[in-house]
Amino acid sequence: MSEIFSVTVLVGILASAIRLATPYLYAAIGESFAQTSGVVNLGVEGIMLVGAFAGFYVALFTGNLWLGLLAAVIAGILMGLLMSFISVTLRAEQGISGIGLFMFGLGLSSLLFKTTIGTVKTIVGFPPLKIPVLGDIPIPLAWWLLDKTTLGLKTKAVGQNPAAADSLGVSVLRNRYFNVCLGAALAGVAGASLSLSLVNLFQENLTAGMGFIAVALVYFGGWRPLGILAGALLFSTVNAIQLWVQVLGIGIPADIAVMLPYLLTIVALAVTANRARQPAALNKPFERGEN
Amino acid sequence: MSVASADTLPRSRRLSIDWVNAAFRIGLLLLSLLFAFLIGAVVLLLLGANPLVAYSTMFTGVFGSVYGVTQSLVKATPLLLVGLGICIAFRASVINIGAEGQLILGALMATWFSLQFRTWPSWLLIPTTIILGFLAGAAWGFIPGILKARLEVNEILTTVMMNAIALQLMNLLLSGPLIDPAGITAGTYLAQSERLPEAVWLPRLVPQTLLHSGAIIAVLLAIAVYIFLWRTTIGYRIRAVGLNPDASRYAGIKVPFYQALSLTLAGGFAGLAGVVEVIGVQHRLLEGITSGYGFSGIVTALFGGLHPLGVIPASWLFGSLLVGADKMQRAVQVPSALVDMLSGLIVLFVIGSQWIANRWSKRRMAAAAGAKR
Amino acid sequence: AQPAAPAAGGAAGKPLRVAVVMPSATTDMAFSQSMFEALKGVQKELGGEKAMELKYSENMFKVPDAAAALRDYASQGFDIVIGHGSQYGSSIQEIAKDFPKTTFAWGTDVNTFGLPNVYAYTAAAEEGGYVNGVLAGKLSKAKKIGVTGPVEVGDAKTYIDGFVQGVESVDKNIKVSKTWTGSFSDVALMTEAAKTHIASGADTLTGSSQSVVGSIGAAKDKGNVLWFGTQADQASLGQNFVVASQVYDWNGILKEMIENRKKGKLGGEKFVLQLKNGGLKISYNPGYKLPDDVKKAGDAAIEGIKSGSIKVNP
Amino acid sequence: MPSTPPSTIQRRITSVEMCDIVKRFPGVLANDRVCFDVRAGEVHALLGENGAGKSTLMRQLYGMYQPDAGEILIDGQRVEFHSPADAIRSGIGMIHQHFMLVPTLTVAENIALGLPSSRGPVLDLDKVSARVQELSAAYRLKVESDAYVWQLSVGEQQRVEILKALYRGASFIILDEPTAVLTPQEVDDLFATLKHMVSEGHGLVFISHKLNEVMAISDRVTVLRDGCMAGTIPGREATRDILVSMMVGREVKPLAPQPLQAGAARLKIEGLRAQGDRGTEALRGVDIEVHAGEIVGLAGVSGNGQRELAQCLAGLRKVTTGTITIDGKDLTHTELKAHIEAGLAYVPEERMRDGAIRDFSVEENVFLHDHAAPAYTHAGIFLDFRKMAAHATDLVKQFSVKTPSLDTPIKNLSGGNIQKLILARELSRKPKILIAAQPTRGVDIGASEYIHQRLLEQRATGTAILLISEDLDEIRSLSDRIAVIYEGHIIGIVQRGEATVEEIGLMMAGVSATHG
Ligand SMILES: Nc1ncnc2c1ncn2[C@@H]1O[C@H](COP(=O)(O)OP(=O)(O)OP(=O)(O)O)[C@@H](O)[C@H]1O
Ligand SMILES: Nc1ncnc2c1ncn2[C@@H]1O[C@H](COP(=O)(O)OP(=O)(O)OP(=O)(O)O)[C@@H](O)[C@H]1O
Ligand SMILES: [Mg+2]
Ligand SMILES: [Mg+2]
Repeated sequence: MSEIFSVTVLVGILASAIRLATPYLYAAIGESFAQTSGVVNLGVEGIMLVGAFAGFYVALFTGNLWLGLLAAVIAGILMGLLMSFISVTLRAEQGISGIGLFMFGLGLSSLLFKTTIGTVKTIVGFPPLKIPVLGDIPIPLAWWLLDKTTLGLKTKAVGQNPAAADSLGVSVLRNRYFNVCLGAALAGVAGASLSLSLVNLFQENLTAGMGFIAVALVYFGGWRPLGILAGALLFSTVNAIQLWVQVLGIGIPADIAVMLPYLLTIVALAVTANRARQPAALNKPFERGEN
Repeated sequence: MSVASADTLPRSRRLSIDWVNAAFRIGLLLLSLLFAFLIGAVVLLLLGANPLVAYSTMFTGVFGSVYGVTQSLVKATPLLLVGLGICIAFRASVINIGAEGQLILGALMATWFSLQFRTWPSWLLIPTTIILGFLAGAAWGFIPGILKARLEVNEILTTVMMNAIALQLMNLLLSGPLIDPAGITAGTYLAQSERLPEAVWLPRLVPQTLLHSGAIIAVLLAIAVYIFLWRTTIGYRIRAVGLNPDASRYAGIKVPFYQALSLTLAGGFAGLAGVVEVIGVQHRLLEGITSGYGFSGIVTALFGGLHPLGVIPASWLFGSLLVGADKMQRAVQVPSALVDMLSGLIVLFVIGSQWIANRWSKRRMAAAAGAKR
Repeated sequence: AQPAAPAAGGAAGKPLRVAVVMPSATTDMAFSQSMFEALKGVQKELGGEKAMELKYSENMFKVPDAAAALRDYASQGFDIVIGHGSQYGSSIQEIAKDFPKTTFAWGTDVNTFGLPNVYAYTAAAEEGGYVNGVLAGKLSKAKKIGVTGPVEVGDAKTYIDGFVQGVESVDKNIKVSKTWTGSFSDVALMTEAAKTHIASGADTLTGSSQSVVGSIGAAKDKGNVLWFGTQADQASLGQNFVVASQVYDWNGILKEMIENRKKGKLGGEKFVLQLKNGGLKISYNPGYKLPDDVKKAGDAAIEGIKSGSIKVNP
Repeated sequence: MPSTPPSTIQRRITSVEMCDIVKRFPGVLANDRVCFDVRAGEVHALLGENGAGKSTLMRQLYGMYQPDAGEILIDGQRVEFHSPADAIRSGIGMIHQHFMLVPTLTVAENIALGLPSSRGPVLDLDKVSARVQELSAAYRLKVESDAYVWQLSVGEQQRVEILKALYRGASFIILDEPTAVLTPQEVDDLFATLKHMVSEGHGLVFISHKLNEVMAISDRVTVLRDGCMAGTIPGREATRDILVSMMVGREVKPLAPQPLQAGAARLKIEGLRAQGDRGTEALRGVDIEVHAGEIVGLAGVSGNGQRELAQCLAGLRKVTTGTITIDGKDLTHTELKAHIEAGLAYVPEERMRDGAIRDFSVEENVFLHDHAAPAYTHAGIFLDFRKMAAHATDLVKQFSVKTPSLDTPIKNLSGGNIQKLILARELSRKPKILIAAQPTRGVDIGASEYIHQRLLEQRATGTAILLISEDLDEIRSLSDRIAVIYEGHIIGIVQRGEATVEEIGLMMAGVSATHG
């Protein structure tokens, strides 16, 4: 048991946690933008898959990782446009649009993978910690965007009281399009962080549910970048610890160890009692004169 | 606006159907399906398959045989059950993403219990198993419910996490306590339980098909949920809480209690879906038992307008779509991913078209208002 | 259902019609892919599409859908219908009764339900696991070996149990630690599990399921870590560090079924892929220079298992 | 008047005309060929009963809705506004009936929302605050620009709304019922500001249900009735009777309350203390008694503890110390349910938020409390629709609630009718004690009169009524005794007719009265 407190292990846990957190972090920060503007996008998983595939495909055939990353961003934005069109322009129920988007993304990425690459191939990806992780990444940027810019102000207003924003001439539609697409672009990056850095390959359903966890982490983080960072790190640190617990053979059944990150995330939220209120207009399509 | 005359305040609870509106809506629905299928046709052509063959087998696959029809009902059953739970939760303004996990719990309970009490006669074993499965799912829904009620922990977070926990719980039980002893003897260690005693199998409705009496139970429950939500005091409170928690609180309704209750009930219905999958279709617990019904059930509920009676046709439609799409895949041998993609597109287009329909009927009413003066 | 029009008549009259239903994708680098490729191989041997029609349904992890597919193929008049997933057993048992003239095969399991038209097949994954274990035990300098798997069931379990026995036969002091990720598809977590083993000092890894491609990637990143594969030949994923793979070769049993059917025997038999009957093969990676003495130990283990002098418990 | 401030007008408009405007909503013709015009330097009042179409007309001028027919001319030029952005650009501002503020943002952020920043994409809130300070000094609109909007009283929120329009350089400003939520003092302040704006060349549209205000400030008055024009008259010709007959088409009699026949004390509040939402102490020792058959008016500037007091009485807020007794029964620490059972009824201040469920039908809203009562259920489980419908029809008839049907969602009713229905619901429960908070806020004159009548009738049956209102006229005409609340305690209680408006106004500002 004491083995777990050795330096190797602690360093290992830290490195693992940061690696594991990366996709969650990008996806959840992206989702928090969409949600701050009032749109729940449950399709993050689908966007991540399409992003992961697009990034991998381009990187594989051009040999250029940066082009791959760009492709992932573009693919993400295209998916974001689809989501915005359905849920913002056509004001469809957001939960269902998101699940539709997830199914579409899952199908599209698998279909393209089958018809273009066809089998598991690997590439040499970004070194895991070189892909901008903690320093020059989304957290400070997201914080700055939300709290220091006119765009962030509009976004918060549109998510809290779209009628008020609208009455001041802010285009609710445009703002939501922008934030959903920004979120989707980040989900694309999250997908690419898997296929271009962490696992360096693409496979059907590569994300295996990460997109949904990312959405949950937004609630954990109370729509604040730092809260999301805390949530993603907590989740992935516990995950890293449970892997070490298994490797070191500390007698906990594997299935229980695997449950721990999920369990502790719930417990942490219950205990720390983060009572952040969700954006008041979350999941409410806006129509002038209706609200 | 006219003042209603004193003793004849009109009541429209009597069913009055606006046929033009209905026709427009159905037309729009078909149009959006057509649109999705057109995109599918392009993809099929790109894959070198004949879209006409594909779609005609899709259609005949569902409607051309008893087997196709029953198969879509088999798929509709768990969708309907999950959808009913989702209806209750959404009516209380609670978002339940946790049907997958709740379904697993129902299935686990049904498996454990019916194996444990395999000697019981059918008339006793089946109802007890169903009730216990419901309770197990309900317990899984109760946890996020009580966390929301007592500690204001967001239910989306908890239900997503509880899905993962339920899955691991099933893994744990299937690799140990519930594993099929035959698999151990044979050295295969398959992730499945022993076959359940025949006493617990739900009777089949049509021989040589998988259609089982769970389908009837589900439809009856849909009617019961409708009555529950619109005709009982508890249902009234659930809807009040969902529409305006503040006013409900001012009226003395315990808002957290009803939110927790609705999540618990939602869990129970998802648990039932797990039960019928186990005792109606599989006759044993297998990994992958949820078949993603926990998610497609949400879509089904929303397609059904979050109305228990609406979910009946919605689940049948959705079930047919899934069966037809598989059939198509077999006929033209395209990757199954195409089916996922197509279903996603259909969901997106159908849900997107609803707003157009709503706006159209509003315009029509407004125009009618103008004509009245 | 309408029976599909039979393919244009070949030289030998009607072609043999075979359909397979698989739980994962035909490109999973593991269980489904091994069967699909074997079927295509047999098709080629028999003379291409004119001699054998092959239809497949993949990603059928939902059992009711698989059941529908199996029944559909049977009612379309396919000669051999394969349910390539242990979860399809109940469905096969029911459907086979309704189509007594059709040959059904399913696996991995050993139960034919006493039906004359059902074959069952399984793989003694522990045998190849043992051989891989012997090789790994000899090659691990750090005397630390890491195993990554999805869930401790099925051939993921039996392979790894065999592997551990193989390692122990070489040196009881070698530490084999196992991690289970709880998911067949979570590549990222599998990768991280492998990285954790490496960080804890392991220099040799193995694992099972379609998500081990992540573990292989982790080994590749590290550079001096060895990998042992199972189910399919994974040499293509690592030219210089994949030592050997246990390969499931369904070819033999498929051909045997076809032969039997020609002779009028529709089923009622179980097949086990073993080293002895050639169903399991240890495929050494030519790109990895295996020291002679190690190879000898491996071959000795193979021979021992074949002859029965080495007993591996699943 | 302060020294002439720099004019805020960016684009001068001399006239705005709306011609033959038609606007339809599902089931409603909200504006039927309405003509309306405003000139620079005048206050044009818009009057009409609830649902007459005032807000709808103005929202079209502000680009929120597009007219179905008719046109809008600015300085004689035809314009088409597709969104408020277009209207703002043309120099039109609007202060909405329901405030359009984002509670989670600060005052400065609310004001800066949607405006370009001097620093490009980056906010420059300091500059905004500075300019807000200038404006608030010039127009005597005191606000703190760093405060969050949720921390502000309604009066302060109103000032933020006006500042928002001024900050944008609006030349024409529409004020949709700006005084509904203000105290007399605040109304005076607002009028001073408005007069100053007019003198600067602003054109103002003023909507109100309070006729004396309309007569006090308007240069012209236009009256709408049921979506149609009832006419436009010069402000100086407007009298109460003329306006009322234009609006309602009948006479509305002032009230004549019967003398008091008060019985025993029904509601006793002693030394009540409670926390407010922001964690500060909102009630600091409140003592009031309300007797059977008596109306006690609780006057006070909003934010002095009225809301918290009402919530404590209703059992919706925790009491720190002190006692609440109803008919001798201690209900200090019991839950809402016990209060309801003890015979307490409550008309909440925020009727749409706390008093009704927008998407429930009229009938369903009637049964918010009593849906489980044996009289309306089978076995206490199943709702008995026949009895429910009978009761709801009864109430709708008795209180002349205008509704197309019992199944109409309540959100489709006008504010006055919603309020009548809520009052009907509460009174039908035969309460021993009624707490009515702002019962006629935003309600038109006809409906107000009706509601007042009902309250007096209820009093005559022996109910103890605590009337919480910021409308001093209402308080003075209905109450047997008037209690004034200031900073969480009762600063004085006076008998009807014992104190002038000015004296009560002083007490509301915290100056203790000599009366007892
Ligand atoms: N602070 C900012 N940072 C980055 N991009 C911005 C920023 N502000 C605006 N943009 C760009 O402007 C585009 C429009 O977004 P925005 O919400 O500002 O709408 P807008 O054109 O200003 O319309 P409106 O003022 O009516 O809301 C976005 O796509 C975005 O690229
Ligand atoms: N968005 C809308 N959809 C449908 N009907 C509406 C809408 N807005 C207003 N109405 C209806 O139009 C009519 C006019 O409403 P409006 O709000 O203009 O009245 P008002 O004169 O401002 O009343 P009040 O004095 O209560 O504010 C009412 O019958 C109202 O129910
Ligand atoms: Mg109005
Ligand atoms: Mg702008």
